[in-house]
Amino acid sequence: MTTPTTFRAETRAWLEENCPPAMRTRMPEEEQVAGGKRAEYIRPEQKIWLDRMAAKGWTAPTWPKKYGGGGLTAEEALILDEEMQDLGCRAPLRGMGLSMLGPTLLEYGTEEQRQTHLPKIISGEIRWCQGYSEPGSGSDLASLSTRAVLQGEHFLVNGHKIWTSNAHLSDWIFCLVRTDPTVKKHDGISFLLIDMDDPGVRPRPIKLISGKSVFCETFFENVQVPASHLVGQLNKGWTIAKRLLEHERKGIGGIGARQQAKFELPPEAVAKMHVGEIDGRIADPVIRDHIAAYSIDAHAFQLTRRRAAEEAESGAPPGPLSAMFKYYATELNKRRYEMLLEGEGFQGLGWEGEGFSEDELRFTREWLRSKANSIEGGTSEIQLNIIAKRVLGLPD
Amino acid sequence: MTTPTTFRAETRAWLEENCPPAMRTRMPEEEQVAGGKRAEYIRPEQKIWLDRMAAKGWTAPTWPKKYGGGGLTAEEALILDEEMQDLGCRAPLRGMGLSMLGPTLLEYGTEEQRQTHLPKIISGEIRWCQGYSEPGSGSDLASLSTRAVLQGEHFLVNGHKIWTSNAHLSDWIFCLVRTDPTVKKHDGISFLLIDMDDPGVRPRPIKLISGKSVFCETFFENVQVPASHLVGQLNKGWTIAKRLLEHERKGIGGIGARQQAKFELPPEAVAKMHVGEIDGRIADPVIRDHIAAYSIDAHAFQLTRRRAAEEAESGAPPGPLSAMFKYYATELNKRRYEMLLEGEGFQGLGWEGEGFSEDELRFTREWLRSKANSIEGGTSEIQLNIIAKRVLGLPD
Amino acid sequence: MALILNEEARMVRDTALEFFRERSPIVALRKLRDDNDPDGFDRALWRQMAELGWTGFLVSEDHGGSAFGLTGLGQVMEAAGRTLAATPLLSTALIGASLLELAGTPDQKDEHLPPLVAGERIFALALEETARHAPLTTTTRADSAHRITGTKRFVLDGHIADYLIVAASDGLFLVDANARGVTRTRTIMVDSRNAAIVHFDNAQAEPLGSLSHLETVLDRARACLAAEMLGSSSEAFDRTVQYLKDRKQFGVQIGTFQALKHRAAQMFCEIEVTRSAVTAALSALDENANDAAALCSLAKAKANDTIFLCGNEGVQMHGGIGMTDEHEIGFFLKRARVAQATFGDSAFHRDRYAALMGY
Amino acid sequence: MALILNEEARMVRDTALEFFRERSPIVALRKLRDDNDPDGFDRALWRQMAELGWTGFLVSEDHGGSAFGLTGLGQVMEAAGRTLAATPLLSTALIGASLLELAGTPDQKDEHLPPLVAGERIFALALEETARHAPLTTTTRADSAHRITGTKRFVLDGHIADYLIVAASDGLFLVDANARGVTRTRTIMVDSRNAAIVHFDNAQAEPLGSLSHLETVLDRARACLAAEMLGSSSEAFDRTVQYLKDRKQFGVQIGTFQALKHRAAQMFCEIEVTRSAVTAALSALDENANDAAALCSLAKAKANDTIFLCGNEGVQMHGGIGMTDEHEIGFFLKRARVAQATFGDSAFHRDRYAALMGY
Repeated sequence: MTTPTTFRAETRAWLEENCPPAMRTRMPEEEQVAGGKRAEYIRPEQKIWLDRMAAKGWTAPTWPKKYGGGGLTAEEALILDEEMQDLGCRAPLRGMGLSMLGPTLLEYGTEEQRQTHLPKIISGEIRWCQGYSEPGSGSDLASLSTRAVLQGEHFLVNGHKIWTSNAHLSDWIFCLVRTDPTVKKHDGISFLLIDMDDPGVRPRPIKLISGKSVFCETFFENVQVPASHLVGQLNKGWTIAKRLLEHERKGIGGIGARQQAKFELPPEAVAKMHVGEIDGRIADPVIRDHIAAYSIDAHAFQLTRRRAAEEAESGAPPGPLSAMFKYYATELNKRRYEMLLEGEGFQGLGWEGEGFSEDELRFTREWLRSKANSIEGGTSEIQLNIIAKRVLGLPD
Repeated sequence: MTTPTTFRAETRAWLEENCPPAMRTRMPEEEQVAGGKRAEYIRPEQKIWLDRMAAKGWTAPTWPKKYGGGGLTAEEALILDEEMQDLGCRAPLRGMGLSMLGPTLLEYGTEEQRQTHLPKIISGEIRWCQGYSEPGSGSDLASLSTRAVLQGEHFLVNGHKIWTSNAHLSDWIFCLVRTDPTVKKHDGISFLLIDMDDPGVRPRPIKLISGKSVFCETFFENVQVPASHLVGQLNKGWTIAKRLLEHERKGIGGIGARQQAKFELPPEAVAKMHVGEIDGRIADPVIRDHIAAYSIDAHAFQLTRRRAAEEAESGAPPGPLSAMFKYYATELNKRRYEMLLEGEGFQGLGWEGEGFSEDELRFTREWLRSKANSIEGGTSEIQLNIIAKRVLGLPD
Repeated sequence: MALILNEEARMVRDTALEFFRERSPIVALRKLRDDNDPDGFDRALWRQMAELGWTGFLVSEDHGGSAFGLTGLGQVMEAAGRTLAATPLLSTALIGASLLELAGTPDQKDEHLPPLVAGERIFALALEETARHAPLTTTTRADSAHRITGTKRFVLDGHIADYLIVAASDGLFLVDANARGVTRTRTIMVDSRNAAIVHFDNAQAEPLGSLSHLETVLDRARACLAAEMLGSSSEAFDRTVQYLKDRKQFGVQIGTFQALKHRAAQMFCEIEVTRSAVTAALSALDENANDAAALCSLAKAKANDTIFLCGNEGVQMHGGIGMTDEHEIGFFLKRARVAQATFGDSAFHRDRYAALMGY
Repeated sequence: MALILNEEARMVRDTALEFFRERSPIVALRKLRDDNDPDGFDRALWRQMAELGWTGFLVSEDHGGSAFGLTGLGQVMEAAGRTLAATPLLSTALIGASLLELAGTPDQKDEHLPPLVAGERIFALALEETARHAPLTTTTRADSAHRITGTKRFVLDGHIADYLIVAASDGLFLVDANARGVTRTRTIMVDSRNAAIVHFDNAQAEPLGSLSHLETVLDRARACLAAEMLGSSSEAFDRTVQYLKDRKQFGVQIGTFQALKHRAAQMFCEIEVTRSAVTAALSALDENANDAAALCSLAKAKANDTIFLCGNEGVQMHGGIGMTDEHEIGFFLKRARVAQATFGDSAFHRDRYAALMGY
């Protein structure tokens, strides 16, 4: 067995040799790699980097080797992460397959389901999206009404999902569907894997206030899904759904962590640029005070994520504290963009075209996009409900 | 009829002639005059000033002349108030008779009750206190359990009230009592006037965190109350109670207004003293910014009280907007003391004895006392509930 | 200082509310945006506004106006704020008219005010040079022949203006926007309203009085912009409260949830105190009161914080649907950011308020 | 930097929690206050603490200590914070011991450290001269014969100290608290803890090294005070959550009200992130890490804001009963105010943090 020190040294050497220089730069949103059949690689290095990492299983460092994962311990995975951050390596692959479905299949899937899907997630061959919310079921997710009726060897699925992230670019979708409408709402839900090649599945992009379309509405019309694509037991999908949400919250709670902080302009740098500096300090003491207040909270939160990582036994599921991370991380990220725009002054008000730098325009869009952080993956209000109930034990 | 201009001139002249110089100074808490049989006048001018104002009915400027009130219009009362503020005249008399019971008797009392009680309130002869809350009935006031049983010509009262302000110094108490325990909680409450000379009424002062005892617990043991002391109809006391609460909120909403702003040290002056100044400005820009943020809110709120006064038709009852005034005024007052203590630094941490000025010690006590502002007279949470329900029409 | 509107001002308000609701709902702004409209505003609408007399509220009767005053114009702007109408009210009816009235020569007034009142001539104030509101510092200068050189940014309505009023180090100047040496670049803003960067390279100008008028007019602009922001805040809030009543989750209206109720009640309070500050500032300006400047900073600071609150809570309480471009609530959030920065953000006005109050 | 406690530190924490809960509950502070106890602390309790080794956590083994370190002392202080125990931990076990260890001569260490560790000698730092924490400015001075003249205020444990450590313009000095020329006036503080004003009038002193050690020791004090404040915040919060479960109004536990739930959940989050900051600061000090100073300002700034929140929300959520002297929740509010001001309020530490971070 390698010691942590050896592992760190070996990892470092491997990364230095294998991570192309172009993949050690700030990653614009449009250069994020999410894989799938329709993946487009703006730069050839993206694909090279993905393939090299996937070959080692390091797109999914802690997943078992038998499915193509890295088989690392939690400690080794942390070392890999730290070394990648230190070198500024981009994440070779992202997506809901890695962050949500994979851990769920590892916990609840059949061996066949794992063997079918995990390797393709790890390699980036298949891109997944999430079919949870519906127009009438947002915070009250369990009230969902998309129907799946078991007919022999198939489910027949009809319904309408919303906020299916990048559904138009995805190959498969994991869905919550109602399989028994006659019982209490939590007791009639199942968790299905659906191939989006079926012509009955129609995603339609939604334009956001940021001008981007990262979400879709997705319509299901008489979609036939093999019964073997059911994860867990029939009508027991809610348990799986909640666990998957914990993974989602934990993922969102890591906002900023994975964003290669190395390449990000911190609010203080932006303020220095636009407000000016005196003796190396932001010239306006009030703006400086606001930024320090934000940065202190952000720093303390970053330490809290580290503390939680140290506390967590390897492989332990995220649990209700994930609600705290989701809540705090998203509220912080919104504050961060408010700070950035406050620092930029008039230069933070541009939408497109002349008069603004690329970063300035990007910040404006990202500022608007950040407003969704406290809505998607369970609103801040839902997270606070969860903390109150499940952590503090306050009564319903 | 006198014009407003004439009224202002005459009022000014009368005040200048009749308000003793000693009554144009900052009024320490212990020099507030609340009247009653046990009243003690630290300075003779307090009694002279009270008697002169009472003789004109100006302790209750808008109450009808026939009860000894001033008979002024709302506009004239505002002019009187402005001129008193301008000269720095102390309020000659304060208390729950003037601010709460009087308006309630004018709306709901019998002619006999008005003739009996209003003149003695106006003259300061009788001091009143309020018997509303009970240990088990705070925000949920209507759940009160102090019982009054009608036996022939008398009610027999037994129970336990709390937060009866200065009950140990008061002569009479107006009380909410349960007269029918068999119906819905709001439908079995009556409003009674009780003479505290009865030996069955026992007030016991409560020491607050500020070290002062302005509230009592009051115990009622087989107290006999003549049936004629019932205000309004039997079991219809809740309507009266709610209206009286509106008067209370409106009164509390005026915090700061009547505090003779003229003599108060504003937070900026305190900050200049302890933080220092540069070119006439508070030396620390961050503290300056905090104080300006508070002062802007306080100023905007003061304008809102004026606007509401202008909007109100004379004599119109306060209504649900009183909840906003109560909420905003008390939260502001708490902030004001936080600002003061922030400005004072170490000098804001004294309790008694050497090392601190009188003002500094007073501010510390008042800071602690201010924490009750958002609890007494209905908590801030209750006020927000009222606004949401009765102003915004949000559903239960 | 009057804190309630008189009969005339109420009539103006009611007319304006109906006008914008009917002729310039938010869909009009969306259309200007999606069509990449080169003007960025609706000239026909502007002429109708002129016909209603709003362009002449700050112009004397001698020049075709009504001198109705700031309180009246504030009502119009508050109504415009409710539908986020993109108009040159601020640049032209307020700033242009005010500077010409206060600083213009009789000839300048005769030449410019009648077409301004008629809605046929647009003005823009070329003021800012840095990324933040800094009215007292300018490096733009005029030579002895009144030729202007310098660069101005965030010039509201700059690219559609017929005349530019330039704040230079030695006074105010009037420049034909199409004169030689003037280069205008429209900037596309997040609120889909008009602004431009304007370069002056020895552009011929004529003097328009001293810089001393600038602060007076900026205070007018701050108060009226605060009125517009109050309108936008109120509308965002009203829509949000309605959504809390309409949207059901967990089998009940989401407006039954106490945490949302309390936040809504707090927003209500903030809007109410902002309204008082705005009304007081407008009234103080009309009366030339001593505390007008402090009240204008008060109004702008409160309006800034309140529109921030209402825009953000509006989107959050609308949930996912509030994040879509299709829904209108997001337009308020975008407008909020630009309005907050215009003519002084909250920190600027807190500092100015403190200075005016003697600390 | 370790963010979780090792086995030894956990044992210290558990021992300390039990110790203070049993031997110094809040009623002990109340008694000291109500009896106008001249010492303002319990000497017997202090000796028991010494027996447990806590006074020697920052003292080397040569002088009877264990050099267990800041993380250990932080656990003790956090536990003390839970019951608001009034002890000379900060003045003596932390500041006194640290300054003697870092700045003392071998003779001074030999003379003072053993009785300090034994709980038989109390030290106090005479630092502040103005109304705000300003460690770098002092007008107190020593003449060539080491005679001190000046006035110090807010000297924690000043009136019970056996020796005073004085920050003068030309270095640190050790003064016998009963020496001629030393006048001590105990000040009665809102938190019922000990402080004094100390006048020095040509009081004989001996040098205790340069001022350069002061900042190091102040950072230790800030981190450990932050640990104490974390304990107080946690306890106030726990009691408040319990009250939300116990108190019934409208026929239900008030903890069912969503607005209170959300505020409680937000407090929980703030306490959690404060805990991380405190643990990181203590660990960084123990490791002499480069970022220790920034982490100490981080910890104190967060602890300030969190104890403010928990103290105020604690009283508000307890309602009327929370305003009574009889109930203990108000003691947290009072302690919060003093602790916030001690060794730098939030504005001080935000500014320092920004400076250390390069802006």
